[in-house]
Amino acid sequence: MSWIVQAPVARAESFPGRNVLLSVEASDIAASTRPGQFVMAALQQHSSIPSPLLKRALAVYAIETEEGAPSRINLLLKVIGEGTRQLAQARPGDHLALLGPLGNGFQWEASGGKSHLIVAGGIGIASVLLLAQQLRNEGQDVHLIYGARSGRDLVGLEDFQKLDMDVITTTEDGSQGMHGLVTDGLQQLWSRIDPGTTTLYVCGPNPMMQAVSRLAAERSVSCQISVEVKMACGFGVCLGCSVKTRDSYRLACTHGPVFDAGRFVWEESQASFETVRAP
Amino acid sequence: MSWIVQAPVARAESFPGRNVLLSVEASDIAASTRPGQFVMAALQQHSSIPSPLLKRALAVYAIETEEGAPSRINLLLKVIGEGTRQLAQARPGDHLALLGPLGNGFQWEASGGKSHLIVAGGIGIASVLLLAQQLRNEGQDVHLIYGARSGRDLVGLEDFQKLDMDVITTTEDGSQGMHGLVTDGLQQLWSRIDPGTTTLYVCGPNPMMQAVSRLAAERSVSCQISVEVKMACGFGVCLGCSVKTRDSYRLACTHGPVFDAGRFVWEESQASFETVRAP
Amino acid sequence: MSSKTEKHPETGTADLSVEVGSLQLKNPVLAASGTFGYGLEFQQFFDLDRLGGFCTKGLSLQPMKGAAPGRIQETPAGMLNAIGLENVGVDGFIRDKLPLLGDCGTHVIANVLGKSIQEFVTIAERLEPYPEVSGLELNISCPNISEGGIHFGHDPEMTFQVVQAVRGSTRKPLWVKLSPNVTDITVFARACEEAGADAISLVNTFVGMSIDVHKRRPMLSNVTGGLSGPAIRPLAVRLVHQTAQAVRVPVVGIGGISHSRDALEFLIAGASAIQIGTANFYDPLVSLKVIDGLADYCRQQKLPGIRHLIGTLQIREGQFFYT
Amino acid sequence: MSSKTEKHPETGTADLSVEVGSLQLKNPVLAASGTFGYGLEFQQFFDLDRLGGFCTKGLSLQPMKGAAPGRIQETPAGMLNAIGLENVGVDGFIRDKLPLLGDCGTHVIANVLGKSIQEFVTIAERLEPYPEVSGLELNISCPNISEGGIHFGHDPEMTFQVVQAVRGSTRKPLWVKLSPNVTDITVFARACEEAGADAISLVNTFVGMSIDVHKRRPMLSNVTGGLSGPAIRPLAVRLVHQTAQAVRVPVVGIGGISHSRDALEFLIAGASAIQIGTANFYDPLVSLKVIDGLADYCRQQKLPGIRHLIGTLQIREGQFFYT
Ligand SMILES: Cc1cc2nc3c(=O)[nH]c(=O)nc-3n(C[C@H](O)[C@H](O)[C@H](O)COP(=O)(O)OP(=O)(O)OC[C@H]3O[C@@H](n4cnc5c(N)ncnc54)[C@H](O)[C@@H]3O)c2cc1C
Ligand SMILES: Cc1cc2nc3c(=O)[nH]c(=O)nc-3n(C[C@H](O)[C@H](O)[C@H](O)COP(=O)(O)OP(=O)(O)OC[C@H]3O[C@@H](n4cnc5c(N)ncnc54)[C@H](O)[C@@H]3O)c2cc1C
Ligand SMILES: Cc1cc2nc3c(=O)[nH]c(=O)nc-3n(C[C@H](O)[C@H](O)[C@H](O)COP(=O)(O)O)c2cc1C
Ligand SMILES: Cc1cc2nc3c(=O)[nH]c(=O)nc-3n(C[C@H](O)[C@H](O)[C@H](O)COP(=O)(O)O)c2cc1C
Ligand code: FES
Ligand code: FES
Repeated sequence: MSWIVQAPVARAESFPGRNVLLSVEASDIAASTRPGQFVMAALQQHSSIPSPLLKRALAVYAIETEEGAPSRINLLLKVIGEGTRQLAQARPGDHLALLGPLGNGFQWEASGGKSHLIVAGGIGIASVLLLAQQLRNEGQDVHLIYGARSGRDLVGLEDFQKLDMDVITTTEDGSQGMHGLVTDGLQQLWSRIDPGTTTLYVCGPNPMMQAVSRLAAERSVSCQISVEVKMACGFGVCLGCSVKTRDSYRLACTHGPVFDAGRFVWEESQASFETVRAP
Repeated sequence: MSWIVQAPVARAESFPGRNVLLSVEASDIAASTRPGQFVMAALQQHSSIPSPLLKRALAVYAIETEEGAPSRINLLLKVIGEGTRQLAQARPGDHLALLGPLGNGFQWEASGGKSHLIVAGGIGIASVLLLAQQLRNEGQDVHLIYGARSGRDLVGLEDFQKLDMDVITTTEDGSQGMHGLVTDGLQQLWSRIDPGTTTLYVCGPNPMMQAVSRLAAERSVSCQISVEVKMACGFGVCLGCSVKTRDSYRLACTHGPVFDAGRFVWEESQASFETVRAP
Repeated sequence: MSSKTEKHPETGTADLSVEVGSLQLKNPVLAASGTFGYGLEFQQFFDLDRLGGFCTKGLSLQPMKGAAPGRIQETPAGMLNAIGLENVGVDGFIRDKLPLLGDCGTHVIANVLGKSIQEFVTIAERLEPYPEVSGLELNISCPNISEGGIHFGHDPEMTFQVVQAVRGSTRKPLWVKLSPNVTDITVFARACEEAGADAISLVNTFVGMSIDVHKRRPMLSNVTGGLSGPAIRPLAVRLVHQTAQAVRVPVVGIGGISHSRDALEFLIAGASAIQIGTANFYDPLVSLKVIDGLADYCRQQKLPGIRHLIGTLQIREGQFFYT
Repeated sequence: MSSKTEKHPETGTADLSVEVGSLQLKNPVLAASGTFGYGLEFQQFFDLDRLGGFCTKGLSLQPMKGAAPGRIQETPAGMLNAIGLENVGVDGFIRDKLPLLGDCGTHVIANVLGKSIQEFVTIAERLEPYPEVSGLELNISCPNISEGGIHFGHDPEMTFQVVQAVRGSTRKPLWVKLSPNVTDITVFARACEEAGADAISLVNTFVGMSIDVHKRRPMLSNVTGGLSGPAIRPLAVRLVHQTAQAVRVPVVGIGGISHSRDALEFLIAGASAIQIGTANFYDPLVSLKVIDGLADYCRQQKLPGIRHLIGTLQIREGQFFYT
């Protein structure tokens, strides 16, 4: 069940690296979102035809509560093109047209004795905070490896540090944490993990997700990826967001956005999302 | 000579009747605008394709000076459709994309002994303040007949009252001034005017301008009308804004927007502007 | 048709009912094929009985897996798509979707697509026993598959043959959806009429293309795709008007409708009903808003019923026309 | 061509020059006919020598007063126009406009329109003696007049005849501007090529229509008009690509360009140069921005010159194509 809401913007914060956090009043969505799910969002405009025409998919980054009840969702976005530029203009008092929650989120076993490795690149971080929070609530063992171009791009880092979990950061310019890519950070933990009890959850640029998937496959570590695909509707009717899995074409919006990395066919899925992120 | 400027909005005021006044920093335009001229305006947007696509024509309502030099222009607009709704969203700090000044304004003789009758209906008032100010500066005899649906729609009235001139207001609901139409107000002065030395300057809805033109023609009073026409460019290249005069088709943007009422062919000009104002 | 027709007093005062041939619609607003799934996906948002009807995703004889990823691209006030007609197939539809729709209270129009005349006929025959399917809409105009589709839609003789063949094998109302990518649409509309079509649906999408300038590759895996959305509305209104002048069968207007004002343009131009496509993606409630807007218009204009609006465009003498 | 070519160091480092047949352009950006007046109107905004060239408003043999008022209507991301080819006539142009343009430092392409083959020929002959006119662009595609125009543009044989006749009466580069409102554009492009055209310009506007729903009347006095602007870009890119595959003469791409990215799409699709139309209305400086953007792109992509980009679209094997 998804909700269609005109959600008032309660707060808008800008961060370095063209990142923006929007907190919007949407209690129905806030109450029903699972980790890894997303919304379709647009800034409510005054023209009869929205420009850009289509909403944009955004992960639910965090959920705020009021008097104990979920009341607001947080969206964390990076300005890339038309859609995100438009959304980044949102000010308190403006409204977002929202549809959500959408998609299937991450999957994990509530039982203990497992190790959870979250790997995020850049704005991919937006898809994994709810997961980390939930896992920590369950008292599970969670590690985050978070990479970005530079230290100032590591938006949201404190939200994870707050969870009292193991966090490794990597930056391409070496300005914070390890100098290198998330895969370098992963290598650091790699020898210590038990393939049988570890799960990887990955969200970020495709080359990064592909590299991590490959590492996981080599050691048969279970691995879930959250992919970014161009979407027109977000709820399974346009059939525009298909990706290739070993089974067949799958819709990223309803079957995904989280897929089993081992069944994902990168080569044939590329065209769907290679232009979503700016080069 | 027209200027292309990105003009910062200095002030935005809302008035009853969906009227908005925008004060924008545009010293080049402010310094060179004559009464009756206009600008093409759009709210600077963050998308690469503006929506609506085309700018809208707006009269220069007033000119503000800073340390004696013209610095800002005032635009007075009524929200009708997409374009004006967009412009009405402008807030201080936003920018308007402006092109102007454009068109030929009103014409009058600087010599004394003449009587000037300005007739404005609704937002037509936006085109005639500069004229009234200029005529009063020259010490000439100026009368304004200003009609609207209701008293609260008589936006800008004080700006004329300040000029120490004769002002007659008419409202359709009788809530302020005379109960009736501007033509009723005009009748009140009509017996007293000298056709040989009087000029009418008219701006407002077409039925009103047509009615006033007819009265003027009956007594051979010189009459200038400022017409509203759909415009794509505003500077004479699209050829989209033509109206019919006795001479031939004429472009409202470069030959107008002010035309000699006696030479204007209403019937054939209708299609150009009958949908500009909401019904 | 359901008994729920009278449920909505806010539109109840205006008579929005129209006829498309023998089919009575409670209002002229349908959802367009390929933008409304099999109807089920929208039941979470509103009761389908609000609609005049909806068209299913195009059904082929066999299920189709569709085009490779890279299927959509946004464009100014529009979008390109090359879905490649992914669908569950006519049997899958009958088996898995139709039962779930149940008595949904509105007309279900099955949009169908064959690779040959025989396939079109077979699909029509499979659907014939199901009263839940109110009518067929032949898609002879899809620009995104190499066989069938547009091959029929760009040849008047083929158009005639396929329509005639299906006409002979179904008693359901038969609509034919035309391609706008032709020099003279009226030739095709007349071929459909002569072959026994009950209505002409137009337009399908316009062929377009978008290029990734960094990679120098087409944005769509299929290279070209169909353009839809508000951008094409003026083109569609013109084709609907031209066609309504040329044939006696009703025309169903489609293309860029996202507001009651847009729908009114099509009705005034001569459409007996309209379909909403792309707007369902960015505003799933758009159909309801359009229906309410039509009712408001009727009241404001004191129209006894929306049907009185159809084809009422006034053209002054001496005005140019389709030169 | 002027000596001012080297004046702009910001674009100077990237080689933007292209060739359209025998015509050398300093950059591939021209202003499109009907959107740039006779060039004079833009001199207040910038030096015309910045442009690769511009096309004049369509010139007829006699001056034309154009269509009745009600000539334009905005649409989503586009506009309809039915100007009816108001223009000063070829003699008026030569007498009143050409002298004012002087040595404007860029190519002036005279867009011409005749009601008959003979008129086309006569106009070409009148322009022949003037070296300030770099080339002719035959408008056989205007949807807004009842004689001439689109009558030629919708009949390949007529297209061939008019191009051949003008070819015989001018030594200037001869471009032909095609109507996109046809089923197969390549038939017309090949007819032009065979008749001796030096380049194909496309697209002209798409026929569309808009209705005032309160008055139930067409928004345009001409009823229908031509759709232009960003809305049509995907359609134009596709037609340019298809045409560039079909003929050997260069193609000049037109339709909805308002950004360097848009221009790049056309160049990659196979256009040797591009024209900007409607965008001149809402942003008179758009051409300069596009030129600067092309230079930036060349630098970023380390292209030795923009000409190396033309027709470099990569299509993977197995991808569908113009089905
Ligand atoms: C499930 C899911 C969750 C997501 N969650 C988030 C999130 O939480 N936060 C977030 O920031 N994003 C998220 N995204 C991505 C987001 O939805 C946007 O797709 C993305 O940010 C880009 O959209 P845009 O409108 O900004 O750019 P677009 O306008 O779509 O443009 C994309 C890029 O293409 C370029 N481009 C345009 N035309 C051309 C051309 N002709 N040639 C070459 N390049 C061109 C643009 O300049 C830009 O760089 C998510 C996506 C999905 C599917
Ligand atoms: C020289 C000049 C000076 C001007 N000065 C001023 C000024 O100072 N202040 C001012 O406020 N205005 C002024 N105007 C008018 C202004 O330029 C706008 O044209 C006008 O306000 C309407 O523009 P819009 O974008 O708001 O409405 P638009 O979006 O252009 O719509 C116009 C109307 O048409 C309706 N409409 C849209 N589609 C349809 C359809 N299919 N059927 C029926 N109706 C439809 C809309 O709902 C609306 O009511 C001036 C015009 C000119 C030419
Ligand atoms: C993603 C998508 C898929 C479509 N699939 C079909 C289809 O299967 N069969 C069909 O006849 N039309 C199909 N269409 C065309 C629409 O039904 C409609 O004719 C077209 O989009 C124009 O209307 P619009 O501008 O309102 O979208 C599809 C359109 C889109 C955007
Ligand atoms: C108002 C207007 C007038 C036009 N007049 C002409 C003309 O006289 N001759 C011609 O060949 N094309 C004419 N065109 C077509 C343009 O040159 C161009 O082909 C078309 O507008 C598509 O480009 P665009 O989308 O960039 O505007 C005109 C276009 C517009 C909008
Ligand atoms: S985005 Fe429409 S089906 Fe997935
Ligand atoms: S508005 Fe373009 S010529 Fe007047």
